[in-house]
Amino acid sequence: MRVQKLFFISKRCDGCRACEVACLEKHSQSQSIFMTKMEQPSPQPRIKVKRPGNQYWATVCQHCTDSMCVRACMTGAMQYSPEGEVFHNTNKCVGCWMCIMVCPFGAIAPLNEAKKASKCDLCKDEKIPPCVASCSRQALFYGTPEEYEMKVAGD
Amino acid sequence: MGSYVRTRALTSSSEPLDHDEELRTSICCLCNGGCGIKISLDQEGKIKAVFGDPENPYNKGKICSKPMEIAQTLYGPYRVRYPMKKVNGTFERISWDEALDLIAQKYNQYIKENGTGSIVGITSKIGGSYSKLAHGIFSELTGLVNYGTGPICTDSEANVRKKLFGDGSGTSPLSDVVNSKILLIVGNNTAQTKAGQFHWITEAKRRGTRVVVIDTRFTETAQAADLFIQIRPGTDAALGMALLNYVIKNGLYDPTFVSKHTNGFEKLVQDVSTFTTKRAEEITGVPQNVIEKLAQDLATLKPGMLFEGRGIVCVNNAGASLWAFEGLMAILGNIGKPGSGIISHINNTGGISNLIQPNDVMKPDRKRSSSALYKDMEEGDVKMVLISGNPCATWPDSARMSKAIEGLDFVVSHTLVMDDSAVLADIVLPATHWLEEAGAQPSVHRVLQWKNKTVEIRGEEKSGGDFYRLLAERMGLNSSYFPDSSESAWELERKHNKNVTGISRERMLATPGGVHFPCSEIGKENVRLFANGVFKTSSGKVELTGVSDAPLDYVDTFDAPGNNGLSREEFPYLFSTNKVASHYHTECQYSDWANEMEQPYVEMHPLTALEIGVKEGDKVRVETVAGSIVLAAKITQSVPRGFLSTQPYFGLQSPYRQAPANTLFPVATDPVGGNLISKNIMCNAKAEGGQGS
Amino acid sequence: MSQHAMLVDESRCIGCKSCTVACKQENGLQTGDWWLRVWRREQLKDHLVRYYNTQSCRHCADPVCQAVCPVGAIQRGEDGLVIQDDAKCLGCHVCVTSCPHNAMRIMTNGKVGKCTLCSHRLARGKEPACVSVCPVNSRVYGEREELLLEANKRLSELRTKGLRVHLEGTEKEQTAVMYLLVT
Amino acid sequence: MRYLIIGNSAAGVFAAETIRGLDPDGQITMISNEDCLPYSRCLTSYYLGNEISEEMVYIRDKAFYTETGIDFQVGYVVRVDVDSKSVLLDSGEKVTYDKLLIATGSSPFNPPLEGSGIEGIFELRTLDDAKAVAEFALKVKSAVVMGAGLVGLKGAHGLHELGISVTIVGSAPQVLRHSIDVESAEILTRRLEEDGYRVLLNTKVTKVLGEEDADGRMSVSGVLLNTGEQIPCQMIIRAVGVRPNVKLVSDSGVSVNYGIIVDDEMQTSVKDIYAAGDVAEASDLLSGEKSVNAIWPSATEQGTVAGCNMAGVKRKYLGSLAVNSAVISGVGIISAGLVNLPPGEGSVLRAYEPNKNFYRKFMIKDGRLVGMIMVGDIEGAGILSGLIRKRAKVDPNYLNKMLVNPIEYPGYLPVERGGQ
Repeated sequence: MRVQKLFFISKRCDGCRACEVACLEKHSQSQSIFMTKMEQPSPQPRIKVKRPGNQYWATVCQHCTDSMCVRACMTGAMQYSPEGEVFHNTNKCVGCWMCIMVCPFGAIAPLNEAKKASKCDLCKDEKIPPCVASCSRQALFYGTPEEYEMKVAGD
Repeated sequence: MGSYVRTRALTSSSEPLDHDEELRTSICCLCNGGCGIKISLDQEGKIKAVFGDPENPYNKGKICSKPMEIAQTLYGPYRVRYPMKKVNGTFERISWDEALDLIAQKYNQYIKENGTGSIVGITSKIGGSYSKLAHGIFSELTGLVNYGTGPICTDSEANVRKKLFGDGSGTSPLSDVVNSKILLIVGNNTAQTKAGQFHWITEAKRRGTRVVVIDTRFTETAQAADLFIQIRPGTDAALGMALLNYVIKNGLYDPTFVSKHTNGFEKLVQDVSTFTTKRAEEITGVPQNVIEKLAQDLATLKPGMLFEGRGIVCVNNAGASLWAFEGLMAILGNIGKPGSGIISHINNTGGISNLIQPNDVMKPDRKRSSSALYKDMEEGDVKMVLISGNPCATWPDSARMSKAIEGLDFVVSHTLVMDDSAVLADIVLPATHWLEEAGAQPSVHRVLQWKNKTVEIRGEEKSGGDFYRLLAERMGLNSSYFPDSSESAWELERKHNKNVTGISRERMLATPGGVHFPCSEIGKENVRLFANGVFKTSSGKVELTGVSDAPLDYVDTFDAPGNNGLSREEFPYLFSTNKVASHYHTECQYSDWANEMEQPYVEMHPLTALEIGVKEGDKVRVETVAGSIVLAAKITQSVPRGFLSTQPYFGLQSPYRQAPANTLFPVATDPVGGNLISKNIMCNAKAEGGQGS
Repeated sequence: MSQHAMLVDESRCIGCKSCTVACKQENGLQTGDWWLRVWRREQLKDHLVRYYNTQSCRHCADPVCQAVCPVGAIQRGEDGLVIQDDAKCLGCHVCVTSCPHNAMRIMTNGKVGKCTLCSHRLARGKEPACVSVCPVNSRVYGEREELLLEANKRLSELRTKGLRVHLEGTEKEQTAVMYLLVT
Repeated sequence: MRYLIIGNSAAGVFAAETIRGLDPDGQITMISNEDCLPYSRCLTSYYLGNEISEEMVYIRDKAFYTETGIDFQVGYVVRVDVDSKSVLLDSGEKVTYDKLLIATGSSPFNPPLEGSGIEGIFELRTLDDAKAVAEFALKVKSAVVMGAGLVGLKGAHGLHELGISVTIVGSAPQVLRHSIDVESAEILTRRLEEDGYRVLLNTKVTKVLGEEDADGRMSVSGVLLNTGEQIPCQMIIRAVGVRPNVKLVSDSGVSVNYGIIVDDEMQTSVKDIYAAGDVAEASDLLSGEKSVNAIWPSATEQGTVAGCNMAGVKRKYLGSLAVNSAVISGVGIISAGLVNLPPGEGSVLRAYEPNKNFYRKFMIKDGRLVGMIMVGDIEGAGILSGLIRKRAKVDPNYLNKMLVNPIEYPGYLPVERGGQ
């Protein structure tokens, strides 16, 4: 099986940030969008929608095939799943920020209090990631590269 | 456990060819387009790449995807490499000697005990000119009756044309199209089926030829044409007859040609007299004014050409349609002149004569039609078949054909790959690919081009030529008749076939694009037939009504063989097949690339899909009186409502694991032309449940 | 300086996919990988308009893929060819989602791949493989100026026939691939 | 094919995994003088400071050698014999190879120091070192760390975590001389001092002072500085520098400069001998010159490239980029590329908020980002190191924006590129 990952299609994004909220809720202790902001330490969204210019851009882990973060991680916390996603074993993470130093997307955030790096884990326990489910513009596509090609590129 | 190195990502995804190696020249033998190809070989002598041959004047370096795909057919896992014998249901490797001895022994036994008619050949894919000649000699020596491509592909066309003009071949080369003013393409998607030669039609169009396509489907050819006439399925004859009627009524035909070169004009006039354009409009769905305009165009734009395809030949009322359209070309005087005539991929170079001493000839002791073959196989009249080809996928009612073959006493398959027919055989013999055999290849341009053997065989493959010669030896026949190489075979052919006498191997190789035939002596060649106005019928004239004793008549496709008597309620749709560019017959489906290019589907109109209740990609079960298969829906407005169409190539033993579309066609014959039908059968379609891929 | 370019004329394409296979063969692509794809398109206008949407790299003068590639694996060279370097590629697929022409392809090795305009063939004075096989001259390679004339000729011919077509890739001096598109 | 890998740290492990992936049947032997699973040297100070358990120091789990089918041997390679394609172990055993990877890393380099023979003087390189320090530290109240580089600071941090009062003695005018500039060093020094460290710069230890205990054993009692000051301590960690372990190739024909010189495929001057990691001198991404870039990401990358080429899959090393990430006294600091521009060359963008420990500096040359330092908020640092790596021209306006928030970099947006 090939890697399933998030594809962000910037021309479809209208910057509603629903993905961020969905991600926050999913990765919060309370599982409540009303409570998350009050949590300590406060959870961080792992997808961040920015508007650097006229278009939106989602900063999110691209699950690179030949990842710089995996090679830079000095603890072995960043590794590839058997399918090829890049996943982060927070137990092993010591917060050295080597991954942050190399990720060219800025998709890994430092959780300073916890001394752990934080990045998209594709919510493998869900059928599709909540950020994708919440995107009304279908600017996020979750699937294998083949599926992307058939459903988006060949569209 | 995860990993830290993804080695797959470390290897490069591309490896561009280097072009240092020598290129070998050959001719593609897939679709009779006669495209020149260049083959580059790797150090092991395997095909590395296939290019178009820029020096070949017929394709000028252009090729379709098929020749590029073939390397994978050659070296793929499905290829048969050595003789095999079925023992208790599984194949075991045996030697050629063993295989030949066994076949010879069985063959002689059946001739002795059951007569020559107990053995038939189903041989649509014998091989090149060498194999065909050897096969012909073998058949004459043993009284073997063969069913070649004719019954499933060309019979209607060849028979009608033979009766009209005295020769079953197309009368003009495709290259002549640049000289014509109007080109009528009927039921032919040449843009896909002969993609490598389609530039002739676009070139003609560029030079001002009006290209008119008559088809049920909005094909790629139609898309490139000046005019597309969408016609209801199976109503071509009505259109042809109305054109005849209109041309005659309005005096638009060529009176000089008609009086000097035709017989039976008056009878033809009578046959079509009631076929007004109004009536044709009701039947065909083509507006009266369009038909009339077309008739006028045909009368004013001269010379004009006709290019027919399987869409009109393999249908259940093909004979009448072909008769009407070819008759129309005749009365318009569009025969024998540059830029006129009929283009066809049937290009017989004619048969050999006076090769076998009369006392060595064995006559078949019974004759049976292609449709009777099924019954005779089932009832035990046929004991043994020699298969070269894949009848279990290419013949109609494939399931019945498979069952019939399985039930025979002894089946031999001389085959390239382990296909649907080979798995049923008792003896499977490895055949050479056309790149592994030299020979003269005729094409749609009515030329013969010589191709050398391009690649060495890598297993124990033998060509049909070698196989039939060796078999004849084992059977104790006079094997001295047989040539022992492609080159000597061609010399023999030239000696005994005056159509090619003037075409030596050297001449073919020295002439770019090859030599036009017939060519009875060196120095001469005939680009098109009947240029002298003399036809090959006994009268020397076009026999306008000689096709049949009965009058030229239109039969509705729903009342024609295969469909007559069926309930429209039970089978509300029509099912047909169409070819695509990536496949040719069943050969290409064993290639990885073809596999990537093309997946089985059934085309249907959006409203038909709505009726059936399926969406794009959903599985559809198509049922006919003969059987049912499941295909993925492809929704397109390029087919009319109520009409379903799929590709005919796939087989259950192929990588596609798809039941052949021919499973759906009952055994029925076009009464006028004689073709087994493989289009326009009444069917029903239902959603199969489950989503498609 | 004379510039070479390729013209892709969608209106002529007959969907035989020769180019796709030729590309695959020439560049030794793995099963499942493509640099050039042909998609069938159908539109209901006054009647059914069908055309083939061919997707391959246009070698833009100002390539988006080059801009977005975080490691500089995609570079437009002096010769105007936009070339992707497999060794540098991370396989992040940002170029894939950013390319306005859907020309970047995800390969089975997880990285991306793209048309090189058969630079290895060009170096030998040959035209790209897809051009060499195209039976209907839907793909043409040659002098940019001549191709522009040819493209404009085809454009006006098609327009007189009532087709809605437009030409892309002419505005920039060095865009290597022009597209005649059916709209 | 017999692959021999000397060294089982970052470069060796990544090379072994790469070879195994590309050549499932090859015979891989790894030789190390440490009898343990591969571990991360960078984590030894965390272990020392009791921040992580020993188990977490290992970068591969117990099944590593068996699952990957690697024959692991303990031994110290004395010499490489190019002619017979073999290496000689200190045990006298010879091991032959078809392809050899030297990934022996580096060792602390200690200049002569008066009084250095006595108990209480440590290095901090290996796990065993860390274990020894940790054990000794139990009876220690104060310590001196010689060297204000990354190893020194991290070692100091480890000791500090154990409640020991630490004095850092550095000969340079700033801490982390090779990785950051003066301003950011000032922030760090201040933070260290706030946390209770004593940081002495421009200072050298000239003599180790010892005292004899009841058993007559000499142990450390303090150090004498060149300033004349005496600092009492019970323990010294020497972290003044490291040298590549190149001894095994001396006189073998393998070209050595500072480290072992390798080409773009990580091959040394001798065919079939490769080198990677801290021992290798590979080309630098920015200057193109050969240099040793002893950091984890370079080691793994070089190991991967070496592994590919050893297994017959051609792959080029793209060049090392000097990058560093550290957390000193809770302040994250990341630098990449050049940390100082030679006077008169290029321009510098700077943002500095001393009271927030926030500092950013971008070095720009010919419109390209060639170096950066981020102190404090380091989110998005990779975008900047990526831009350095990519060597793309960047609009100065964007750089100004990124000085505030690097994640706002618009270069990925199709319409916003190139600064037109």
